[in-house]
Amino acid sequence: MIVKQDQLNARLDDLSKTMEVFAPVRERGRVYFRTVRSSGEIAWDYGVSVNSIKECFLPPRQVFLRYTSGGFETVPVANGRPRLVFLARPCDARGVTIMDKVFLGDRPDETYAALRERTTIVGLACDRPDEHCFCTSVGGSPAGTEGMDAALIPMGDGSYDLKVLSDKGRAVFPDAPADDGAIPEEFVRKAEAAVRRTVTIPETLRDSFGSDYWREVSQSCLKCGACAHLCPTCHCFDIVEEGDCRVRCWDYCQSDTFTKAAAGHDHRGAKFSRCRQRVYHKFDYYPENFGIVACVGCGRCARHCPVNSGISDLINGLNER
Amino acid sequence: MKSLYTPRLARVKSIVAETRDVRTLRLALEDAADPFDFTPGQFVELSVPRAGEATFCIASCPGDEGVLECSVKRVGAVTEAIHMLDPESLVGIRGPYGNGFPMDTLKGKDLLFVGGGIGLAPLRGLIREVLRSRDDYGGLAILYGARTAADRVYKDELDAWQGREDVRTVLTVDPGGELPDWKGRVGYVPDVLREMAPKPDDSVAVVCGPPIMIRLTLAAFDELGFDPERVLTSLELKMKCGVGQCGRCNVGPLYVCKDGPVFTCAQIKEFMEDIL
Amino acid sequence: MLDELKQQVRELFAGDVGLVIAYGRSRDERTVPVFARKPADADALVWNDRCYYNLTRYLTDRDVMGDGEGKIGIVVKGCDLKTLNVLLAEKQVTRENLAVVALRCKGMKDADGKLLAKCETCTVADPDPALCDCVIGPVPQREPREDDFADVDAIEAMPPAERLAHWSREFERCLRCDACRNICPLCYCRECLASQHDPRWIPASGSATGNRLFHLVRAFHMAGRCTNCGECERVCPVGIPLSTLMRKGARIVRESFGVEPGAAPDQRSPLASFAPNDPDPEEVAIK
Amino acid sequence: MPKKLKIVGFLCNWCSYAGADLAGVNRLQYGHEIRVIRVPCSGRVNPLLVLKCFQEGADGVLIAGCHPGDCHYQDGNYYTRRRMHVLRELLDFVGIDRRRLHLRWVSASEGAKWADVVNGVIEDVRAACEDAPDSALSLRAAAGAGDA
Repeated sequence: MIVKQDQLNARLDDLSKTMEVFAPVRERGRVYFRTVRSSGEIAWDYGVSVNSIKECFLPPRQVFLRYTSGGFETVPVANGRPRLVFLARPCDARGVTIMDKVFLGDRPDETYAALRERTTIVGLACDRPDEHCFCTSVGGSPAGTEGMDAALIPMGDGSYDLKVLSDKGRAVFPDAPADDGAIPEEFVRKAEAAVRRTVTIPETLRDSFGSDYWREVSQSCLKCGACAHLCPTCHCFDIVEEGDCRVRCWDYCQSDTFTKAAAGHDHRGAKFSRCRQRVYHKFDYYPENFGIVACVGCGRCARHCPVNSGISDLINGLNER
Repeated sequence: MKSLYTPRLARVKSIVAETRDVRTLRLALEDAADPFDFTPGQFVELSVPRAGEATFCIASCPGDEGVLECSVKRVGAVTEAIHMLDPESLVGIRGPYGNGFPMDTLKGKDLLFVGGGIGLAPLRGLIREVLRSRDDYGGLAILYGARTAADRVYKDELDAWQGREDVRTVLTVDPGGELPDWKGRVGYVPDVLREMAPKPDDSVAVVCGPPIMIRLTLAAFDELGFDPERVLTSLELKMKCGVGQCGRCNVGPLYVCKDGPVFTCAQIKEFMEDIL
Repeated sequence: MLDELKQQVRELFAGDVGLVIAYGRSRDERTVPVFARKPADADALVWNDRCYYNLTRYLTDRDVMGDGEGKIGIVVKGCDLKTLNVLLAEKQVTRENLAVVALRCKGMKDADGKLLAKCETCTVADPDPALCDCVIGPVPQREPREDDFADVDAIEAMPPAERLAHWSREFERCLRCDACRNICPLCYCRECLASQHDPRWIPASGSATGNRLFHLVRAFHMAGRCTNCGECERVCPVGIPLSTLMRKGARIVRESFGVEPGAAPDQRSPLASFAPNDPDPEEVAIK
Repeated sequence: MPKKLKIVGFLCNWCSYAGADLAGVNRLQYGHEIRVIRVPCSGRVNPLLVLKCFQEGADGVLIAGCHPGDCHYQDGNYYTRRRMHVLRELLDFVGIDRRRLHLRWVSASEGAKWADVVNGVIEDVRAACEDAPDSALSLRAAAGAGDA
């Protein structure tokens, strides 16, 4: 169904009365996913947001327990309102399905499941990839709909082709007629051609585990968490005590304290082994466990790496040896 | 809302001071109706409010009625808080987690247990279990090393094992760690192991100790001609979640918390430099 | 100029230099830090207006330095030399162990081609040869603008509640990725107190209060040491104006104690020294 | 009812603590909002300790040491003077009321001054709390914030 942007805005303003809405918002010149109160705040023309939508499901800080004088009480998950993630790019929506495999697997994490359950994802097909994007190299597509409950395909004239893809999507757009959910081929072809960067994952990555390459290429790494915190699939966390609470918070595998045990032993003490861990987790270990790579090619790690060493460069560099 | 990360409550029934910095806590779950089934080699997450949560292997065996035991070495904030606990205090407990020892594969084999320091803890549960059905197993040998004679844990149990005819128990301390009345060996575990020269034949070795000791002991077993499939070790990398989500304890694609902590030497060989 | 640089680096290897840290070509229009270990590696070097890295950061990186590399060659701009001075003053590096190749600089530009703020007011584009082993390039003809600290003034002019709100909005975005700390050449502590577990000085999780504490502590630790290389602000993925915070620290120290960080390799850190006539709280209180 | 204030006082062992002691011996009255921690020297007070106090819910912090020139360790208080000056200015810059942090000199013979100082600090902290009840650094205030 073709809808105009103001129709969508009106629908969104209506929905925001009952739902908590996360949408792209421009702050100091950069676009972030934030809670919005009205459609007027939304940055429709964004490319890739700085943060990914993962924080809607794995918040940077989440209180698990609150201590009381007699023991502890568990804390309910956020507020009970249904939530809408609006205008998620295909890479981000797909990232959520990758986290699902970790958090909804054989030992489901109830807090994640609850947030996931009550959230509807409305995606926005991508017509503005930049030089760091490589979704087509890792099984994604700028016109992909994985993880979305409904998708909007920009027609280029301020209108959108709305596709409802699930019951949750149907609940948000009850008036949309049923169709097969297929994205027009012309759009797919053009969008995919616009993704110019390619990354070739070596089939025998494991053979390079002992390679000196990792020492060489990790030299410039600062061991910071810019890549991991912005990544839509990085999900490592820590559980810490804070005041009267037990809190789950983001953590990153490059950090000096991530694998350091209380007695001082650090099983990944060297910088190169941490750098390698991040690459292998995404391109070897995760695929071995779940059958797909844990990277959606959003390019954030390259875009924001302080020393210009994104994961795409790390993989391509390995190929070039 | 209750979640995977909500601990259950356990009461400290008694505390044994093993060494100057190791204590063994006997714990009983507050809600006894809720069963706590585990196999030797599994671990739990123990927590003290406002201090935090940390990983400890279960040092007792399932047959020990109504209690489970954990040995805690004082090294950081959480273990410090645990050491401050008095009997009858409450702790949080999550678990049991991990795979535990493959009891079925061990049946009928000659078993060689090699422990170092507090690394005897997971082996102790296993040894108790094995001794409980002694006839199901072949020859048993225990090699245990500690930094000094005073750093040995479970001293009474070590004596009891030494007193048994059907178990060969060899105790050693690191050079310089002996006292004048020390009657055991003096030397590092891997060296003593080489001297003992166990035959690979129908044996399974089970190794647990500090990282450096595991690494050198696995190398010694390799030299002795043991099949890496038949050398087991229990790893204890830093863990947080216990369920394969937080991303710390990878051994390649495997997680110590979920797929381990018990691994065969063959499973971890490739990733040795990342884990030990 | 680039050829001269490459030649100079090759010559360093002929001496007792084992590693040269320099700017290198990247796959995109930006640059990367490179670690040259043999003469041929010099071929990959670049020098352009995107060489914003302050490479002195790597002089205290134990994973890079390893042990027994021989002498370390380092390519610096005039502004980086100030940082090197602080590192020397704080005895984190030994001058005898370094070969300093300085480049005369016309200023660095951001992704939009705009001259960096610090370059507009730069007074060290022509590095002091006394501090370097060699200086390369033509003397830049530039008229630096006087630094008016307008960014700091703008915040000081706000009433306290508005200042709090302003910084809360900025710190709220903080992801606690530690990029600002880890790129900082003067944040060389082996164990940063901000990530220390025991005792936990600063909350680990990203929260309004935790983030505020983190940036306050960092600002305090940088006051009187920060040479305003601006790398923290450049790398911040969420664009927190960290330079403004750092420059406020610099201004306090300059106005109160008359110290300009990094002015000389033997200058004591202002917070590790004192003068009997420093501003006194009681005199202020009496006022 | 006005809020019950909590103010942490770090007192140097050689001057200010003795001064406070003298105030007690002389039965001088001053506000009970202050909780005293004795430190060997005002120079021992790492700014992190100040921030830790605020994290744990203190409304104000007072550091008291020997007068400049009188430090038992020659110059410990001179370092403190620089440090606390910078910390106070930075707190102010990010919008945290400067009246919450004080550095004062109280000698062993200045019992009366100690009482005055404490009362003055309490007054300042109370005024700051009236403008903004939360120091913006307290984790206890923030703990209830729950998850995202």
